[in-house]
Amino acid sequence: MPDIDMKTLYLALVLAPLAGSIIAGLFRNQIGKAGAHWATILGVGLSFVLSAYVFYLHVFQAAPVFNENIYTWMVVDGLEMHVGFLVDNLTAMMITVVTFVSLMVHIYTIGYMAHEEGYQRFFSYIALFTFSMLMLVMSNNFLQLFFGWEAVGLVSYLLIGFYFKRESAIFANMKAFLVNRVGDFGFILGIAAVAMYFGSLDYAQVFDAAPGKAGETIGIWSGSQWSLMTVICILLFIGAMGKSAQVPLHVWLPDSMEGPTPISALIHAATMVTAGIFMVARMSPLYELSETALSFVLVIGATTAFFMGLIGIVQNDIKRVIAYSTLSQLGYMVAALGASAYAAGLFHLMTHAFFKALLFLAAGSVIIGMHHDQDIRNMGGVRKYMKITWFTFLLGTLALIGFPGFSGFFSKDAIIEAVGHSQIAGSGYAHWLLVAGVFVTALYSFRLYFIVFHGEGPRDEHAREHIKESPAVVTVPLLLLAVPSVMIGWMTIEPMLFGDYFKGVLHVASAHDTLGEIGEHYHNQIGFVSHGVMALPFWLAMGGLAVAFYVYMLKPDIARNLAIRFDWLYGLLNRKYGFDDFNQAVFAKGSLLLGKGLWIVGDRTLIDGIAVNGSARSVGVLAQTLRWLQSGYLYHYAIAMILGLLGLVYWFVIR
Amino acid sequence: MEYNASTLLPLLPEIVLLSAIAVILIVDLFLDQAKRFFTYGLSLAALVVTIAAVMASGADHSQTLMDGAYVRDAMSDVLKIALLSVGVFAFVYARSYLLERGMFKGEFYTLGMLAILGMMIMVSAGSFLSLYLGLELLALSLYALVAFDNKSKKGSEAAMKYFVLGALASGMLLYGISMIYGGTGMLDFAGVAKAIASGETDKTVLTFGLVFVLIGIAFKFGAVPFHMWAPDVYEGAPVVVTAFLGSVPKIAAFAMAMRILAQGLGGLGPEMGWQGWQGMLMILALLSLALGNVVALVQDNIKRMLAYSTISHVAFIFLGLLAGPEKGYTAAMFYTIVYALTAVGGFGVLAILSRKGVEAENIHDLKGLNKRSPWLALMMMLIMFSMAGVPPTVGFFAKLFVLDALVNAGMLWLALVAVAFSVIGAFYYLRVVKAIYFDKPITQAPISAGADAHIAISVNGLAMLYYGIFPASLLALCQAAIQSL
Amino acid sequence: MSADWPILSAIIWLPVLGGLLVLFSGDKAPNVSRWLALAVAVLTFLLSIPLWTGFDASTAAMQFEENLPWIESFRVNYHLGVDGISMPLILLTTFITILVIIAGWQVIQYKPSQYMAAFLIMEGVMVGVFSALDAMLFYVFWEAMLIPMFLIIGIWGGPNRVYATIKFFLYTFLGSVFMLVALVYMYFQSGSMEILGFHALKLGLTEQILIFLAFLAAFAVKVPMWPVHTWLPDAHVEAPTGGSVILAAIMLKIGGYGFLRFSLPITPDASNELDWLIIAMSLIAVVYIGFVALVQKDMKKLIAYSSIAHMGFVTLGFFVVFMIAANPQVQTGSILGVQGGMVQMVSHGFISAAMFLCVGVLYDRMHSREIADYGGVVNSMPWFAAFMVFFAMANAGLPGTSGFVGEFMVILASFRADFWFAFLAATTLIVGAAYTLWMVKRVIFGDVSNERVAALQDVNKREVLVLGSLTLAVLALGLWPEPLVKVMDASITNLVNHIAISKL
Amino acid sequence: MSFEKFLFYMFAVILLGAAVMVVTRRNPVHSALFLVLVFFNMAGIWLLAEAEFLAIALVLVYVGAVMVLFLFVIMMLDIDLATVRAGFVRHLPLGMLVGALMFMEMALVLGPRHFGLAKYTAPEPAPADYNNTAELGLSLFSQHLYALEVAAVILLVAMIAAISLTLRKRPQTKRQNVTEQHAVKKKDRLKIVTMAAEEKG
Amino acid sequence: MISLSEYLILGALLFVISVAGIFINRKNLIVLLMCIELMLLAVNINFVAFSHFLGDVTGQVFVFFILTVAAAEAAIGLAILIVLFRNRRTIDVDDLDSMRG
Repeated sequence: MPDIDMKTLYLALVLAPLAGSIIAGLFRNQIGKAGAHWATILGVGLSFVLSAYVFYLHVFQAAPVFNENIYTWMVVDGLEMHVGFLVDNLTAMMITVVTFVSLMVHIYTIGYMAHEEGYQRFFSYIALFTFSMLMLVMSNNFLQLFFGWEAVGLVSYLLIGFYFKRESAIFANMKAFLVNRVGDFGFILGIAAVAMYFGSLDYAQVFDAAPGKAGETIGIWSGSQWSLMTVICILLFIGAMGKSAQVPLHVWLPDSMEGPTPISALIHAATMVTAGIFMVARMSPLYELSETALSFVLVIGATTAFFMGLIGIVQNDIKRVIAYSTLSQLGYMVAALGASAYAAGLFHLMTHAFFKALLFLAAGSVIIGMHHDQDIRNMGGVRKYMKITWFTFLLGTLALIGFPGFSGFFSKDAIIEAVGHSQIAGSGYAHWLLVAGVFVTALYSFRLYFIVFHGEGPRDEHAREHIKESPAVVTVPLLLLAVPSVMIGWMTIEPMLFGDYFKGVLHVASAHDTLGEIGEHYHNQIGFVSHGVMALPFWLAMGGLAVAFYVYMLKPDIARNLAIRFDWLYGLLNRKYGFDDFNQAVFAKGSLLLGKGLWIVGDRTLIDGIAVNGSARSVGVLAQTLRWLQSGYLYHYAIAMILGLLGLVYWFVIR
Repeated sequence: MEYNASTLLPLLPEIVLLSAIAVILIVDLFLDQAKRFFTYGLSLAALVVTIAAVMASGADHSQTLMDGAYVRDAMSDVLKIALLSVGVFAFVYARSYLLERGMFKGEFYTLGMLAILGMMIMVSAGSFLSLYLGLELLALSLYALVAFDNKSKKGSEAAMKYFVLGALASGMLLYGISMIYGGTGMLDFAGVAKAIASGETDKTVLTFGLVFVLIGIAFKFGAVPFHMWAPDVYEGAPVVVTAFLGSVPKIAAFAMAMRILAQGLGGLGPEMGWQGWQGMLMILALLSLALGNVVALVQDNIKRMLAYSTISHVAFIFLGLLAGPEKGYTAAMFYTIVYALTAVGGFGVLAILSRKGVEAENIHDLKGLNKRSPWLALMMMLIMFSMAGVPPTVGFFAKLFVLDALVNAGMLWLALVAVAFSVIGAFYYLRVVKAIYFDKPITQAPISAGADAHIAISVNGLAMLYYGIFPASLLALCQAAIQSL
Repeated sequence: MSADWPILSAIIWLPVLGGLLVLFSGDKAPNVSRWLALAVAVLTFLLSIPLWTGFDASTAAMQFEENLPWIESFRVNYHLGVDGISMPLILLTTFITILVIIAGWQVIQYKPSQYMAAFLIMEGVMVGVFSALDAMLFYVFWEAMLIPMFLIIGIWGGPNRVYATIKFFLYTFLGSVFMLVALVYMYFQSGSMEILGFHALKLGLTEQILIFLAFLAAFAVKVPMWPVHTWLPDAHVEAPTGGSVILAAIMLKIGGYGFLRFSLPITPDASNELDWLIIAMSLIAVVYIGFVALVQKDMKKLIAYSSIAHMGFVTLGFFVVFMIAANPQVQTGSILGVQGGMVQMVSHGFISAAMFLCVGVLYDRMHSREIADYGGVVNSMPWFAAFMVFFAMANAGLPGTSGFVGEFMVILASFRADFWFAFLAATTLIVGAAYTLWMVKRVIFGDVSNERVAALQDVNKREVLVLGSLTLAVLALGLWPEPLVKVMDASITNLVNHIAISKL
Repeated sequence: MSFEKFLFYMFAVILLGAAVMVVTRRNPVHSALFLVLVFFNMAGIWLLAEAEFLAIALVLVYVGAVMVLFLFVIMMLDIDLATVRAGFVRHLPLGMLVGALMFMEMALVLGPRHFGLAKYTAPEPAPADYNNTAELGLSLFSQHLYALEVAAVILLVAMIAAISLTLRKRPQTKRQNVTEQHAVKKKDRLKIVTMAAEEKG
Repeated sequence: MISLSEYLILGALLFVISVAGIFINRKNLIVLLMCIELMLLAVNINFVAFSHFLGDVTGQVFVFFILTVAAAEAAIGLAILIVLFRNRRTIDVDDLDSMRG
């Protein structure tokens, strides 16, 4: 296939959603609701088809890596900055996942948003998001990566604040943007470091040159030298922490649930939040050169995975439970990266994209049924009313807890194994947290499941009467997503984890090759499953399921008693370890206080008050004083002249 | 010396003007009030003809006539034309003002022309004697003009103060002249200069005399601490008289300074460094800069404010003078002419705005002028910005040339002090602009001045802009004038 | 290379004369003066386009030169010319002026002819500043700018306009007179007022430092840099929308331009010696001012403070050059910083103009700039909200908008000088986003806060035209800065090479 | 001490004493008269300095004309003498201090160091046929003709100024107006007034 | 012999007295005018003395003109005085303070 065609193809792939977005956004009044969703669905659909084709080319035709610049953004001081595409196996996988989930969400939205204001606007946003995300994953350089990075952040901002009349929504979107900006702050410094030491922002050039720079150091505090790679990797990872919501920059993600559910599925579960994982995997040639950075990544990831999961247990908002679950799962992925099991991280990224999108959309379906009530304490017995939703949700939940055979099982197990094999600092800590996390995952997942779908039915009379299954535009995407949620792991574990699908894309130093070690014992899927069933994580998952069943189905009082008994723990979890309170008190209030102080003391008092107006005032006082000399009396005037004479004679003649 | 047509020709301007004065004096006697404008027209014609006479009778080389009493050189020509032209403006602004107040008398113009004659004599003075006489001719006319509104309490008070202090100053000047005469035995500038150059003179005596002479000059300019008359006289005199005495005499004062300091006592100047008149001018300039700019800030009466502003402008002229020959003198001359033109315009606007019974002299009288007459407002603004030294008005170049001269003379610090004070100075000019443009008018009374005054103010205001954009011609004139010395 | 016809003179004097014409057209038929003003502005813009199209980007030499004697005996010439540094700023000026004229179309009812005339005259004068190659000509234009701006703020400004405009005038006047003395000093040294001659002038270190400080006084006030920035918030708050736009979009740039045209090339050693000072002031501007902006209650004040912070990037970019040169680890990056500063200037010209126009749109309807008076504007003005959010994002430096480009380049460059410079500069990513978005949140989003907001009319066609063209500009520059960078490249490379050579 | 010197000191002492009286007298008439005394003594001193013409002129012009003018004005203005003196002594010390300072400064320069006989030897007395007036006149009308002309103009100014300042057109004074007289017409002179006939009551 | 210095000192004394008279006297304007006459006289001594010692008649010529001018000055001064008196009914120096500052 000639190259030029591929370039056109990729351009079309990327621009189709953008076109849809622009049409839906700028001409919203002209095209109406249907016009908007058709324009965007066609755009994203085209993208998906093309992505699938690209994926096909890469998987089955072993298509060569495509790395070309589209146009030169700028060339300055020898530093070339381009907009261009790098399409390899990793990219192919990502664009397929992104466009697929996006397409599903588009379709789903027709039903979900049917009666909402701003219908066209919503479609415009999500199509724009698809474009941005594609730009991000298809980038062949750091600059464009950052473009996409911020663009998805922007759309996320717009969508979290979609219900702009709701104070909590517009607070959440600002918070999300700002917390992400903290990450970007590190990210841009990382890019600056790359630009400085590599003289290029192009992936290929940077990765080629990276081994040669492994020994270089950078002076940050005067006197102390840091390993260059460590600094770059940690700075870049700070960006990932923001986007992928890792502790302590995770605070925005739960709040982002203020946005409509479809985008929770698309942006805050399946795609955007995984950009960090994608980025680190993309940068594997760099990360492999710094064990310190890897340790850092590992510890952060594991911490997020376990502790955020714990919070999920006490949440009562259906979307927030899933949000904390997302945080926890992102932690797993990051931990995999830290253990150099990039493939495992990506694998989990993919599986998670499907089953988490499924869970969110199913939850959205429940929310539709509950007439936009999201409190699980008001739900119950939904199973009876919404069969498809119930069924797909259950599949998603099983995938999430890693029930053997389901997609999540393969990816999560691989991660735990890989971390267990890792030798770098912090891997022991991480391993135990991840293993414990399995129990937590099962516990909160089934707590949610039982409370929502089993039991007596919605508490509210009115809700109970009106609850019914969602329309086909909602349920069809659920079904379509359920398929990969169940199957994809089984289908792809071999090439992705132990095959050479990511060969040449991901670089793993031989000392870190944890997946390689696991791969030595790997034979086939069945073997993997049977091995997994014997291992601790499986039993922990089952244990979690059992506890959830016991506590929430059989003895609901226990939960209440435990909450009272361990109210310090419950309170801690309920307050999300106090991160929000701390940020609000220290960063938000502190900034305002600092700003006010600088303004009032610095600008108004010192500069304006004393320096500017003060000097004007003192000149005024001086003027009034001197003015008094002009007394109006002739003899004073004469004396002034005489004194002038005396002074001059004294100074120039006598002296 | 022989007196014949060729030796008297260089005196033609003075002769023409004096003859005209005599004629107008007599003609005026036979005019009744309704035909008084005839005097006005004749006076303007006299000034214009005199300008023509200056131009016509000029020679391309310096001439010294009347046994050294009279000097005709390029500088004298330029300055004479300048003071005659500025005088024309002052006369035009005066007409309707005087008419409305029943003060439209021929004596105003006669005295004004006599003052101008005195100044021409000063400008062409070749000896201390003719300079002194010219000065007195000027001074006596001005005393009378200040008290011209003889029913005004302020006017007569101002005239009295001006008179007493003026006499004191001229006493000191004379005392100084006597010392210089004693020290050198000469009264003509060339002789004095030669005597000083010979090195046989007693420098102490001469410096002693110099101090007194300098006070005479400083008084005429209104430099601190010999400025005390200025605010009161500016305020007390009728505004048209202020327009005259606040502008034209500065040119004569400059000539006086040049003749005495540069030509006569050059040997006590730059050669002696800060011990000579350079140092004295510096002290006076610094004091004037500080006091003029600062006290002007708190004035509500524009005439008083402009008096203080004059003091600060004088400082700049002094800075030019002390910055030494050629560049410095050129700069000072440029500054003086520009200042005279600017000041007459400023007071002219006040004269135009004055109505019967109401003297427009407080800043609030200018409020909302932009609503009453945008054109007049624009002219006043140009004049104010020119005084503040903001480009593209000519006042900027005046300041620039002085700064350049200072830097050239190695007195960078003086330049810095000067610009720092001119920033303070900018404030009070801005106050005027602020009143004109930003405030609401307190009166809607129509502006009653005649077309002549409006034309004059337009020419005057636009000259600020014209010379601000094309200062080359005026600068070249000044350069040629200074080089002719 | 000299132009076949005096194009620069045309761009300077057409608006000035046009302005006078508008002035004389009077207020009896205000529409006549409006259309006349617009015609002049558009014509000027069209005239300025050949500057871009006919520009030879491969050379650092001055182009479209004109040189006539002006004051011969003072050796001052009417010398005009542009290079890659000044040319984009001229186009920015002619472009923004059109928008200002349109924006003031209906809002200005009091003496519209004087208003339009003031802006046209200012346009000519500002172009003059950018194209003057004679220091005295530069200074005359530089100061002449003050007068129309003084009047614009004072006549059409808010309630506290007198204080603000006098503060503005005196602040800037104070700064520039010291520059004047420095110019005169160099004139004395070099015997001419040619700026390019000054570049080649040999100066001792003490001399250079004094001259540098004198220039700093002028340019720092204009930019404005902390701590001489306090005139700006006052001036902006009181100025009419058009005044704020010109002030922010162009007049501030003149300070930055001054650094490039005067400070750096004339006193390279002093700049090298004192770069720590400028960098410190710039970083304080970025961080300190960012926090101050956070607590502003007045929209215009907030944007004014944000302008100061953004201009901090400009000066930072210009002066990290020396630190980069001193850093043994890198050889390149100097050009990046200066380029970044320039791009930031152009971009800020668009964005700040847009932000002030947005506030103007609101102010025209509600006559309030208080953030607290608004809330939920998006409900009644959805299109306007879209513009406002877009420009806010650009202000926060979102990639894809022009706001990102300059900041990015400067951060990249300052990283080469010192990690902590980049660190502090990059805090703007957070703080800048915080104050901008918080304002957007309080003004645009939320439920309708009061009846007046509910009654707001969305943007009309004129406003869409103005804001839309700025949107395009912001996007174009953000998505493809290469053309701009390329135009400036030769000149800036030349500049950086020039300042690398010590004059001592 | 020579006779000349004696005369000089006598004149000088009286002159200074009279000058002090001029300044300090409460009654301006007294001051004026002391001023006359000053003039006379000054004339004496000038005679010693062989400036005969000026000495005579001083007596003639000043004593004869200017002082009369002063006295005339003093008499004309009705000045309340009671208030004239108040507060005089209060300012005397300051005046004396400044005066003393000033004199000291001047004396330092004017003393013998710069102007003593060693530097300026006393000139020989002029020969008997020396005519001061003639020499002065010669100089005045040849060398200083220009100055003389200017002086004439100054006197003219003094006249114009004095007249224009003090001339008051009082409404009650009757003045002849030549132009008006010429321009007069018959109907201006004769005014026919028609009146209604009075009714007899 | 009378030295030049003695003439000059006399002149100086007279000058000082007259100048002091100007600012000591706070009541009567007429005396001020007389002081001015005295001052000019003091200057005249200088000129006469110098003329005498230099053997140069020009000094005396100058005195001649000073006398002329002084007379003219006196005339104008008195005229102003009269105008002032008519307007204010006083010639008290202390009362001349309507303008200040």
